[in-house]
Amino acid sequence: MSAAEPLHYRFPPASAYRLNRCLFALKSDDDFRARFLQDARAAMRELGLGDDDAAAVLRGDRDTLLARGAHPYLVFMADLRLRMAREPVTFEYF
Amino acid sequence: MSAAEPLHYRFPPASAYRLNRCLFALKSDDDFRARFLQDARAAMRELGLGDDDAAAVLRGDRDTLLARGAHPYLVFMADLRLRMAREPVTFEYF
Amino acid sequence: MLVGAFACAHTPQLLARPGTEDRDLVLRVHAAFARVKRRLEALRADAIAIVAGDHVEAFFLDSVPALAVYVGAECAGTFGHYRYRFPIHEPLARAIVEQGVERGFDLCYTQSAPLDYAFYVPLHFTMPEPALPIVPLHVNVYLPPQPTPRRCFEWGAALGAIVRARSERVVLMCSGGMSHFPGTDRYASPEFEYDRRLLDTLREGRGRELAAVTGEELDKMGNIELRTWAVVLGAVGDAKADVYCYEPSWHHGNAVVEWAL
Amino acid sequence: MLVGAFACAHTPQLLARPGTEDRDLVLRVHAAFARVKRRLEALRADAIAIVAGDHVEAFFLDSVPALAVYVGAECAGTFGHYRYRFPIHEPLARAIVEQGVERGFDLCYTQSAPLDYAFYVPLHFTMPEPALPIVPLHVNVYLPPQPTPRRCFEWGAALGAIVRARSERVVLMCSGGMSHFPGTDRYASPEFEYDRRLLDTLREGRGRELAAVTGEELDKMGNIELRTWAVVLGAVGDAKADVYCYEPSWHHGNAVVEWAL
Ligand SMILES: [Fe+3]
Ligand SMILES: [Fe+3]
Repeated sequence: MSAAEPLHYRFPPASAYRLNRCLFALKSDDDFRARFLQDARAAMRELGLGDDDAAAVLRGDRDTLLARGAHPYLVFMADLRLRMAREPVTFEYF
Repeated sequence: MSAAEPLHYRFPPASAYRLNRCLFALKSDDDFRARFLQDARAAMRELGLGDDDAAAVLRGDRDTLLARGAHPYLVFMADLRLRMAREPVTFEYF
Repeated sequence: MLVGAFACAHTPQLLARPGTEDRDLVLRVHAAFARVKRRLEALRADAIAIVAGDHVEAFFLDSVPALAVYVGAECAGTFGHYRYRFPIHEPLARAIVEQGVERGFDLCYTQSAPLDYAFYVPLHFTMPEPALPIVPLHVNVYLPPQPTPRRCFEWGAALGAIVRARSERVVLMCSGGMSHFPGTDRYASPEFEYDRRLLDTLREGRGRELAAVTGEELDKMGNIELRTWAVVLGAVGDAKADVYCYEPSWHHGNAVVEWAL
Repeated sequence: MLVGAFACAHTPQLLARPGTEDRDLVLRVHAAFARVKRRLEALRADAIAIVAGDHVEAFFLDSVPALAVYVGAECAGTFGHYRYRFPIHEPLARAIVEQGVERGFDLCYTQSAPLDYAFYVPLHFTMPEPALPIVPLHVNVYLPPQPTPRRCFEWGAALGAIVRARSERVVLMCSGGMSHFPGTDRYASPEFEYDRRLLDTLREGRGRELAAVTGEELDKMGNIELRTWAVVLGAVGDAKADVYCYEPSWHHGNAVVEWAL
């Protein structure tokens, strides 16, 4: 009955809950993202991230984050929103 | 296919969302309950309660609350937790 | 492996023991719980999968799942001065949610939610020593529309099949009931006769009759929480119930039951 | 009454129109959306029931429902400088959740959750004037384990029956797809041939074949969001698809489809 492990989007393990919570907040919580841009370590402490997870978020390397159980879509969007916040992009070219 | 309306526990209408949110917070959120006991109106404003809902919560009349769409269990527990906070009860008699 | 199946009352007064309660009645329910605890030790269980109805604690109206599985690393809840913290049997929890979804059950899952008293009151009294990891399984009982008793029974049948195919020794426990009406003007007059008739049915191994009961009947009889019993009944099929106790207090029909597997 | 059925791409770049996109391609998709808008006006619809897969916006890992119904008074979402706010068709939403649960679907409901872009991107372009109330219907697509395509199809069949028995003129719209792989190293290479073959199947009215596809295949093909299409296909049965457009961008197969009811 059990399904084969999917290739791209996998069950986020419970051990990665806080890491995914942080990526989710970077994606969807404007206030958290602002605090993170001010002081990333303090923001991550708010969410109780462990040192290894915090280092992985700071480094921003996708493969490391995925290996720790991060969800690919959250990694992608957290990174996009951080980049947009750092250098605002022009939208609606046409 | 549709079920008959139950006697005791009914679907909480969307119009009562904020009212039920307030009762839920009184039941389960110790910080909110403390703020409510300090200044009930200010606490209810936090949750965006309308005047009629706020008046019903202050009055604490079950029938009025139920008529406004409050869930009976939330009314019961919000009242119990407020009473317990106002006059702490001794537990574990035996 | 499914090695045991139990139903346990979770009336918070059993734990809080306020002056409103009949001391002897409460102690008789405690004694029944102690019997469950000894049985769990004798059964050498590896995990307890506990089916309970949330009292609007883990889930508010922002998300009301009909059926949910807790697949976090651990879960916690607070009751007065008690602080509960239970490790989750993650491989079992994950197998239940994955295989349940694959079998066509529209399960919600959560990796973090406060644990309701419906879970920790029975576990307070029945957790064997050394303690076991658990898998909290939610059934919506308080926020209509709730799943039908038939659907709960079907979910239990699937759950039983999933658990039987596992190598762990798993105990299923349902929490709740029997008749009570918190928050309504029926609070002080439960339907004890309804409870007693149902217990007779269960003693005879006719638990599947509960699947045919309507949600309206459960609501009318103060037995919305019997949905959690329907899940366990789906898993145990026609097994006969051994009723450890049925203690009608002024507000609750307190039952403790084991099914002979 | 079920008066119309559509599928709409929801690629956020269609709305944001950054410099990375092919302007002519985007404008062709906009033209297809404008056609949907005119059809919705011609159909004199009373409500849009929109089936979409949340992009971990309304629901995080605290509560991951397989299937959910939004039954609040209104719902809102924000995208850049856009502020969306849609009234909910409450009687329809409530009928769907109540009758859906009664029919054995383990629906979650919510009265308050942020609205994901999968809902408001298609509505931005297709909402008729005057605007219609909506019913947001969630299908878990991004957080495994997701409901099987077969279960989505079955839910759509039940949804279609519920909607057909209503007096309102209801349009069903699914949002999503086609092939795309956000967050993976396949982002720049979707499976356009898979999409084109599926569209051929749908043109021939063989949509129920999607129910037999596995979740693993959808994941492999970048088409996890086709679960929302499976819901609408369950409702429309063997109706033939009129493909308004299929526009493969560097990251998405953008399709706009109407089913001839
Ligand atoms: Fe209870
Ligand atoms: Fe998408």
